[in-house]
Amino acid sequence: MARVVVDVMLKPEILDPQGQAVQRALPRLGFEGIADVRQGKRFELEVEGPVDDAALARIHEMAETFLANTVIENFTVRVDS
Amino acid sequence: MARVVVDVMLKPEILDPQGQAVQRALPRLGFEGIADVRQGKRFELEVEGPVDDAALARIHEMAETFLANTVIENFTVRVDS
Amino acid sequence: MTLDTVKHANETPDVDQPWAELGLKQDEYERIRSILGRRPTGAELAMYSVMWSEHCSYKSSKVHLRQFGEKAPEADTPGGGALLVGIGENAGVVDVGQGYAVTFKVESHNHPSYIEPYQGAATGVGGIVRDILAMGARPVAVMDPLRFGAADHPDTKRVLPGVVAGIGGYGNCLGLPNIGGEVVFDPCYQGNPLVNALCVGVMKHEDIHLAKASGAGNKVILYGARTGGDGIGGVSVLASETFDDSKPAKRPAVQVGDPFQEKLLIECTLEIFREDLVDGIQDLGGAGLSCATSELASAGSGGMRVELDRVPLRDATLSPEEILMSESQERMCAIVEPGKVDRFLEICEKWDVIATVIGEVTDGERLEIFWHGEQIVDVPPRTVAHEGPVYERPYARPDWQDALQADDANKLARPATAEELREQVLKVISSPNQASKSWITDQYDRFVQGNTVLAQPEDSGMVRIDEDTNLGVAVATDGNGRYAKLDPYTGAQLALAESYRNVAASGARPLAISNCLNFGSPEDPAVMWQFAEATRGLADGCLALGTPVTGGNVSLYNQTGETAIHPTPVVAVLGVIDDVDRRTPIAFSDEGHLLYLLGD
Amino acid sequence: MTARVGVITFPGTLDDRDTQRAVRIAGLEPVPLWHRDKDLKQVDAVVLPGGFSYGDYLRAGAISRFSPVMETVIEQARGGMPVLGICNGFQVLTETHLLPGAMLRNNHLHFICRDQKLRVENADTAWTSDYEAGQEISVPLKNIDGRYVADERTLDELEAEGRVAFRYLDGNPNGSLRDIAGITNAAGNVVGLMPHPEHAVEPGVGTGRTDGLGFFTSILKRLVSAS
Ligand SMILES: Nc1ncnc2c1ncn2[C@@H]1O[C@H](COP(=O)(O)OP(=O)(O)O)[C@@H](O)[C@H]1O
Repeated sequence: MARVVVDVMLKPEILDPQGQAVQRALPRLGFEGIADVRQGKRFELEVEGPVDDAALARIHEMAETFLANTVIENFTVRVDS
Repeated sequence: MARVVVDVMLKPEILDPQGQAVQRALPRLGFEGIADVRQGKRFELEVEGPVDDAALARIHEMAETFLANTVIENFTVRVDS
Repeated sequence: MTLDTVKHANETPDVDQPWAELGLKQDEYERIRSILGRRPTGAELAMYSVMWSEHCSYKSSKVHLRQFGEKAPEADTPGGGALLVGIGENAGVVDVGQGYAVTFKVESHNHPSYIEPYQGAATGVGGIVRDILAMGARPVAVMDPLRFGAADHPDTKRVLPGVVAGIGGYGNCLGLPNIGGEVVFDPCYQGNPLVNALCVGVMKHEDIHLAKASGAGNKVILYGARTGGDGIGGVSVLASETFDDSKPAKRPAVQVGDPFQEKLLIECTLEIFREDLVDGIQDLGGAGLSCATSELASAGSGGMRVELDRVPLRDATLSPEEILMSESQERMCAIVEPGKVDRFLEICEKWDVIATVIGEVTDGERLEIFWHGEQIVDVPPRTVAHEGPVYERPYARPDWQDALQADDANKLARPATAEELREQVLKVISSPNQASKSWITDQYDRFVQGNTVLAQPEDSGMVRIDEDTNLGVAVATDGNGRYAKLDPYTGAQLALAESYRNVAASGARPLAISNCLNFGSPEDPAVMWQFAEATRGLADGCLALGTPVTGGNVSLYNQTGETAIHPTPVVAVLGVIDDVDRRTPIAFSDEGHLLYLLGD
Repeated sequence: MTARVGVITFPGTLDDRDTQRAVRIAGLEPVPLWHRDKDLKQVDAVVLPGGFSYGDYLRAGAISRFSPVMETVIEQARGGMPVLGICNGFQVLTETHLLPGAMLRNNHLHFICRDQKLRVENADTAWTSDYEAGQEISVPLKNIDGRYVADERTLDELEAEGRVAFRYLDGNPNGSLRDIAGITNAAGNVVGLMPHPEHAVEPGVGTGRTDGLGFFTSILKRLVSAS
């Protein structure tokens, strides 16, 4: 079975309170030099059958309508190799 | 500035109700053929300075002690190109 | 791009300005020009446009809302005598005895909650909580009167869970018990759900704070979250325009709430109050800095000078106009004497809250805003904040009203057989409007703070406000859009009476009311008539009951295309109880007790 | 001498004042502790209260676990000082590995608030000695990340050593493995649970029950008899 990964991240202009909280904590833990942190979601989909263009198009649609909230999020779809 | 991505996923043996809820909803939305869905976290770190082996080692440590809870989660670190 | 300074505006009087896109009418734009004696700068235009929007200026509703003041109960009535701060401030304040004062208010976040249910509802809670906090009070409880489309409509499945998760996600994270609310399903709310949120706060009389900037030399401190591109223009576009299917959906950047930041803001602000470090304070909500600076300056004495480039940003590319209009959440603005600034900043540092001195109170009369040393705003603050346009919108009883009223329940066929009767009873009790609301209320923390005396499924929510004396307050919210559509005057009174009874039935003495008036477009004379009638009914009802209106919120343009929602005035009644141990819950407590029916 | 119980406030802690109240009602002296201070002000025991410290961002308890105060708490807990973690406090304790396992999102994915029935499985810990083993109590449960998980070996070990301190009754509210509501370390001084005993200490508010008071009277007795 093939695996397709959909990464969903908040749009750059949207506040990411989680990422900010993580970034602010890093220096306290002794990790310097990280200028910014954004936290998003990663979906791993196990696809039955071939992952051809048609399948990817469907997954793209799925990401657009369901996995991501395109009012505030962007997403990318890729085959995991 | 370079971007490093840390992906954190629940270990395979840990129940992932979020992934399951997504997977169960798909057929209702007209998406067939997805055998399994796992949902995890994706961190995008903007790193100041060079992303050399030393920097990656530090980020690895950061993931191990902080970004992931290795009791329940696995993680991967990679440079985003 | 050149900076549109005041000087530049003087030199280029004939530049075309996007007043229409910003929601201003031609005559409103002309009025701005005549106030200023020149064309406004881009920044000034931004400020006027958001502040003169329906949402911020109440331009259509103001003439009707005046009745709440004019018909306010006399000082010798229980409620009239209890009023410490009335309409016009962030929220009204009532005296509940023992040196305590209570502030409460309902607000709407209808349109944002339809676009992005989770964040829309969450930031609705955040906004009303900051209003209460700005009065000097510790927020102690929230409530959420909600209205959705048909329970089985697919879009309700998108909107309702998101709204509930957003209210819970934000309120639970702030540690505010949710002590009640409403859930009503009706197809009229399908494209326009109503998400109203109420917050109650408690303080001592001497802790009451007002939104005003006085005392030349006092510093203006902006504290809380950094400013980003959230909801720019959202206030005018989202709250003042109708959703129209034919136009492409307008989706300005949605505001995202950070309840963690808000919790820090609450604790930090309360500590600042405890040390008596602020002179005036205002939360940043709709219209962001435009609103906070102009309202503070307008309500105080003297003027204000702001260095806008000092505002901490999340997005360095924001223009000064955008910074003025941004609706980034979790921010407050305080006026602080110079000698107290250091301590103020220290407390903010303690709570990890960013705080920046962005300006000071001047002995002039103008609100002046600078961007890297160049002046981009020079306005009389009252003209922005308090002397906006006022409309006497035409209103007329709709021609369908008579037919609607005549079509009453007496015309319906009566059940003729036991079977029919059974069917009808089942239909009534299986209606989503009668069903248990526990799927929703179980997602809200009702125990946090350890003072909750009554919450769901009780008639009113009740919290203890003094652990030693057992003093408490009760709040209920009610509204009935179907009834208000049949008769807006009586419908508003019905909502008032129901809410009043719910408070009284729990053992508390009703003292004051707040309301959220959810209506369609004020440009429709039929809607305007509903609004006029409902406010008149409510004002008359409050006078009769001796309970003053302490404040509230008007939400207009609730409609899909041409179709308005049912007129939905939601009324919240606040009561006081001297000893919460003497509350009356709804459940039967012992066998053998008798049932009485009161009233006819 | 009155026994002093420290109550830590992290940024985003919600139940610190409630916990102080519960401590006071039980006859102990509550001492507020601040996350940035390593100093525990010579308290005899510490409670990590509920809430959403750091907004539950990253993972519940994950950021608080690294605060200065926790350095001292971890050290002293290992030395035998009684520590109780309630809800978010329990999450912090698992993140520090003072207690095994981890807390995950409820299996139904919703926040849940209800009066929860529990069985006290272990009445020999510092915080449960005023109960009897097998006693059933009801205290409020309110969380979204309340699902206790650990690997099978750890779970078997917990069971074998009697370290499952509380178990959910009348339905598992969140998918916690083996209905675990709370656990203790081997020494019995560190206890964590998801439900909120501090919200069940007064008859007039909340659920009206006082089943949670036993946690605080247990520690009172322990501290007074030790002194
Ligand atoms: N959205 C809500 N949020 C919080 N509490 C709610 C909400 N909706 C209903 N409730 C509470 O649930 C209980 C039952 O509500 P409801 O069935 O509408 O009763 P009633 O018809 O007596 O108002 C009341 O205590 C009410 O305050």
